Amino acid sequence: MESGASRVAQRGQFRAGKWIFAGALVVLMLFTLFPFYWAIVASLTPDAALFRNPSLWPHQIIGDHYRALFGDRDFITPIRNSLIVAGTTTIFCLAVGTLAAYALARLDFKGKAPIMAFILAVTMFPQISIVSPLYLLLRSLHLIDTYPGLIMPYMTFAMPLTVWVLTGSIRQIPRDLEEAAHVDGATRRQSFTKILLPLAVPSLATTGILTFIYCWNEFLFALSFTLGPERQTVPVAIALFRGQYQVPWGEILAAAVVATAPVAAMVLFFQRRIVQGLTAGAVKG
Amino acid sequence: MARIALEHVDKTYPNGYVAARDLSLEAMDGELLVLVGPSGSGKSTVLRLMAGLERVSDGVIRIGERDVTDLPPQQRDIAMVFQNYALYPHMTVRENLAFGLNIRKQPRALIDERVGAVAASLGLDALLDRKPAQLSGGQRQRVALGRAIVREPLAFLFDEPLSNLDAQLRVETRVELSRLHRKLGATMVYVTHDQSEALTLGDRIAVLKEGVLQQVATPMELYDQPANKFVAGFIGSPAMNFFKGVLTRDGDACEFRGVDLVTPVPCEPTSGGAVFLGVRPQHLEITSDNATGEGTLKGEVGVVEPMGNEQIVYVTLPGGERAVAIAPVRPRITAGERVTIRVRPEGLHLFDAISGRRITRFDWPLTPKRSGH
Amino acid sequence: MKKISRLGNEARLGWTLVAPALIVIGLIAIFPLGWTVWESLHLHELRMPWLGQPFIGLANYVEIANDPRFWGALGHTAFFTVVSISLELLIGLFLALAMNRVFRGRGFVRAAVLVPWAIPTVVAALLWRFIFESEGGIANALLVDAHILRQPMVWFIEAATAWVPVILADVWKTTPFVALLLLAGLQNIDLSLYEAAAVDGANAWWQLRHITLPLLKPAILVTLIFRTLDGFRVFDLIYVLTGGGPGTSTEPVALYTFNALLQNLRFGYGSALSVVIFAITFGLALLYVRGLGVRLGGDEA
Amino acid sequence: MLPARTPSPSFPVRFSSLSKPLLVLIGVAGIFLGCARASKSHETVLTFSGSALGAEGTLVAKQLKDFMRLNPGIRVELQRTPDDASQRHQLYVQWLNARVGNPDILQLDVVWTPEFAAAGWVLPLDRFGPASSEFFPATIVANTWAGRLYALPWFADVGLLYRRTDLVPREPATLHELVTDAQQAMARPGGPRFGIVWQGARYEGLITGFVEYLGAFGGRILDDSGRVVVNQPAAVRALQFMRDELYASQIAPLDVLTWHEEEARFAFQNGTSVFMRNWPYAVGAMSDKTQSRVAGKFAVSPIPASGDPGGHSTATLGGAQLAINAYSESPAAAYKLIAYLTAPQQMLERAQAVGQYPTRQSLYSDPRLRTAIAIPPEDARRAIESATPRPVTPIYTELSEILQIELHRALVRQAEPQDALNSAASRINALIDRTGMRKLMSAARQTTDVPDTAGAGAPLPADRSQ
Repeated sequence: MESGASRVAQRGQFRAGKWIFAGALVVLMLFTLFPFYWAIVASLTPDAALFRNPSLWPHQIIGDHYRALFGDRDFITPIRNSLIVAGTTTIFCLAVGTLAAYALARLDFKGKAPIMAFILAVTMFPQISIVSPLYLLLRSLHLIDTYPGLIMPYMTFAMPLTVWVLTGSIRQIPRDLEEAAHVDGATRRQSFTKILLPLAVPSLATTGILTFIYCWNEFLFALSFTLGPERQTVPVAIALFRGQYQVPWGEILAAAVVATAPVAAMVLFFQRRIVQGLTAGAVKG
Repeated sequence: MARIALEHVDKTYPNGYVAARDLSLEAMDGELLVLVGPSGSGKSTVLRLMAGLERVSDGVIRIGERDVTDLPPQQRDIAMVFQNYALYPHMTVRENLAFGLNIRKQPRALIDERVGAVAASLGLDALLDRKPAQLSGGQRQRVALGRAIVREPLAFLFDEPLSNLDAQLRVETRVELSRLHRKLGATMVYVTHDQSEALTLGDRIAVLKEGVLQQVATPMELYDQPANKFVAGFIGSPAMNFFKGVLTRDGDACEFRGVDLVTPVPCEPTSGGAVFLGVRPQHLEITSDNATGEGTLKGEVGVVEPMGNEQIVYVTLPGGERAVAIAPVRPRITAGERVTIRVRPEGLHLFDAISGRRITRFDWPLTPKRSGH
Repeated sequence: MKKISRLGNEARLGWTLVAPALIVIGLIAIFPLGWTVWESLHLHELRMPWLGQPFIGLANYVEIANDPRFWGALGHTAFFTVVSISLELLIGLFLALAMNRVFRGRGFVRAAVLVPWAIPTVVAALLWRFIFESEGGIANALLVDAHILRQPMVWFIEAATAWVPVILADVWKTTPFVALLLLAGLQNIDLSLYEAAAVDGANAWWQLRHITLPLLKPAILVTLIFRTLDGFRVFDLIYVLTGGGPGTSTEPVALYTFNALLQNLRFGYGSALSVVIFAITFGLALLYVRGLGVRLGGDEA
Repeated sequence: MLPARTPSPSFPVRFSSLSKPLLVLIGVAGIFLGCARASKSHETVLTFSGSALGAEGTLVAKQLKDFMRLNPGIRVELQRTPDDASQRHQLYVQWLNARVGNPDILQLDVVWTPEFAAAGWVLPLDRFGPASSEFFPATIVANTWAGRLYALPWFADVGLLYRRTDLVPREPATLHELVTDAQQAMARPGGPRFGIVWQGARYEGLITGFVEYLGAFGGRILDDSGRVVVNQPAAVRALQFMRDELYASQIAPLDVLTWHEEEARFAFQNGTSVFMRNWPYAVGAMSDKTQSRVAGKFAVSPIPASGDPGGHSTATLGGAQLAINAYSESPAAAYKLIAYLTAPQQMLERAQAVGQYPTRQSLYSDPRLRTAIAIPPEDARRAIESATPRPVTPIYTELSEILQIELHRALVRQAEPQDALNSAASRINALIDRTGMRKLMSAARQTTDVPDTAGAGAPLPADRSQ
């Protein structure tokens, strides 16, 4: 990653435009970070001040919105729901997806290419196209507004995503390690469990993070297949804060900050891995 | 220890690429057989077929007397050293060494003993608790070797094990391998693209080209009696010179006539027609006298590579062809100099221009025990 | 590279391992798709049990063809897709070029741009909605302070101004993803090309035009595919930001379909809309793959 | 808060068709579902669903407890449902479509009753002999479909005109007067920025406001025979008037086109508006001096008529109704609970606890009500009596969606009022055709003993839902 490309480019002729470049980058960074800053500031500002005279600097800081969020709003419930749904989906997809990815990356059989094409095609699926039958299906199974009723639909995008990304990253693990294990006497199962799996742990983690983020952020299915606060996920809960009468911006922003914090932390922490995971499967020049 | 034999083995990939064609080859018990060939010759595939990492399309593979054609690698009881060592990065050296024994559920004590012994013999004692990432290239190489040895397999397979080492280490390891082979008396099959490595290491050498075995022979035999033009050109460095020409017969005397060269050659009953005359650089003598006549060539020196104890001289012939000769350090030859080259009669090889097959045989009576097609 | 297993049962093992994933995908993605098509041929109004569920052939599709709200929604979707993707590609390319260089704080930039991508779209939409609120919105305050606006404006009651926060939010959220895909493409470019060009005296612009962009074309096209398909699926963002308003002038097809399905519970008609969206998406994907000759990675087997 | 219970009644059934891995998955996830309801066999268990937040939640819990004490054989469980009306609606439709017997008692918005009744999802209450005559007639009309009563009104909501008494001492007699009053107040030095604020976002609230203007100009959405008349001149004048408030007289800020109830309240209570159209709930919040700058400086009155001939003062009716799930296993016990909750004592208690207006006429002469609700009971009574339901039709939700869009288009000046209403009319007609509504409604009229209520012209209820 730390390629010398940069050095070349830098040494090269960009010098003249260097300041323009830096300026543009700073503007972009401001553009990127400002909404977060503003959300944090606003979530700590009393409602009354918020609507009278918006100011970039916080004048009076209160924690009321956060207290209300976890008190009256019971924001813990959607967080718990999101964790359960996203967590279960991720774990299940990893379990099933690892097997599939192993087969697609390592085994040689007819139909592999069509399967990969099929999986890629499914990732391009418009979710809305299957909302109606999923709804009817879940309803007939009495799964509307239940955890399985969300986990199942989540598979539609999480499973192809997992398989696709994992296949890409398993392909990058040198094959001769498993071959060496075979020659050393390991069966396929042993080479899988003792060699490939330990080596694939970082890839699994990356894929897991990606899948989790996608599930955590999912909205359409969660909106369509949950009905009440008991099973709503974080995005749905936030979107529907706009209650009977009011738009409680303070609480909405507090919720936004709370919902953003874990993914932001994950992203900052695993930035490099996420980038690799995102681009590994996606682009091959 | 056991022999490894391929009997009429074919290997064709689904995309149509043929890696082995009707290949019969045997590494005899205790022998170090080197498979050599340019890239794409199928030599690595042959090794992987032996290991069981690839399946044959047709034919039979035996290890010892056992037919292993359909056995997966883990049931063949052979060991393999990979080009980039394939050390398990998540395991320590000790665990790497013990892996094969653990898999076979050997008793703890036995494992410890054997790992200890092998580590000692390869000088790995101090490194046992390191991970592969903490080792130098040479150390990794030795761990890979140790991992093969520790299992006491029926045979060893080496897939270009020295190609990732620097020149000096490569020579040292080569010697080490030779010593190891003698000590273990094990059957070894060794793949390399480097003919000099092949010549120095192999009891016998098998030359492959495009999936077809060209010749199997001892190093000397291969060098002196290459079975065809390909082998002749591949073995030996710098490579053999070839001159295109016609072989004519005049009674008992035969004569080669090329563009610039006319020289008498020993006759063969069947010989005649278009041929290549092959001469190793060692057998071209550079003189600055103006000798003419049979066995001489005129040319202009292009490049001279001084090698210390000798010099390699690239000569451009009038027809634009080039010849390479090895000359003693003295006298100094300089680029642009016009020279005469003399062909030494004892170093002549003749190959059929169409089939490339060797068509002359010289006085020394070496008959290949086995040879390719 | 091929691999062996015993007696050719590698194929069986392969299918066995892939089967669970395929079954899951098939059962919850493909089978429902078929069901959608079936539903779309029926009159099925969940709210009106008295109508029954008669088979009505293509009547729903005829209704779509004559439904100005659908055509409007299609237009909005196309508009949104084209505008936002153009901006994202431009800014994304800049960011990718930037992140491909060495400068102090590069790690920070990379992490920072990734955060918008990772947060829920709903949250992004709410942040921008809040910024553009007419009362108390910071955008109005800043624009008035900078004398760009004479007085605070109500962004969400005119189609033209309502698009501003929508597009901004999408650009804000998705450009990082675009930049990452392009960055991956950039890093595949052999550096010696630049070195050679630099030695030959080519300036930065020339390098960009004649080396970077041509070699980046595959990555750009792949990005284009992903983003176009995303654009046609846009839902969360607009649902939260404008709800499709004012009137229905920012309503995309997915939102219209959602309304038909889950607000009005018109399953027949909504399913027909779903099928149409699917067909359009699929057609676009095919068009890209065939017409532009894009090769998607991963099928090296 | 309240005991959570999964709304999915019987989850692990009918799986034979699913694949094994899916089963495993569902099984794993099913663990999270938990909590099967264990009911003791000798008691009847009822599930009550309704608003359960804040003070209202406390009150409901108390009243249910009281009920159980009085009826030892019945246990009532409270099921939380979404606050958002359209969400709650969707939830109910899903349950009822699936013929789920829980919850036994449904809290319906006033506009849902015909839909649920026509679909056969709620039980007619006539067999229990409800005392319909004790309730305000409008609230009964709104809950009647095909001549039968399907729900009992629990509490009433009406649209009110809030006025700054310090700026406009006398309530305006007509809408034109209102405009003048507003302009004069705005013109004063330091006067408020806005003349009037209302709910103009594209949601149900827009319809409730429109219905009031419509009545004020003598227009209707559907006439008595169920014909669409929303594009007739009176309606166009009403819509034009709303638009003029924004662009001509400019007494209403454009912001209202994105506003719901609370934004309007914030504006009014911050002192930035002379008038406000809102529900009674706002009285309480705005009387709090610590939050409100207008505490003690405002009054409410019915929304005035336009002053044009044929127009009359109109308030949109809203509020909650209680109905019995048609699939309930214990309808009799359920009715008992409904009767209890809508009894005078409980209504009064409700008024005292959360300030919601009783639907029983007699309570308005009860002195205790005077201290319970924020405005004089006579005023409240006057407003409720002038209240009209929104169209009483099973297709109300979709009708409303069409109107919301077209009204909003006219108000943001994407379309002229006449064109927007023509478009609305033709789409509503198409809707009526598509849904076989004409047949259904004429059948409904034939069986109606009270003639011509089903069509519901001007009047129609609102609830404060979105």
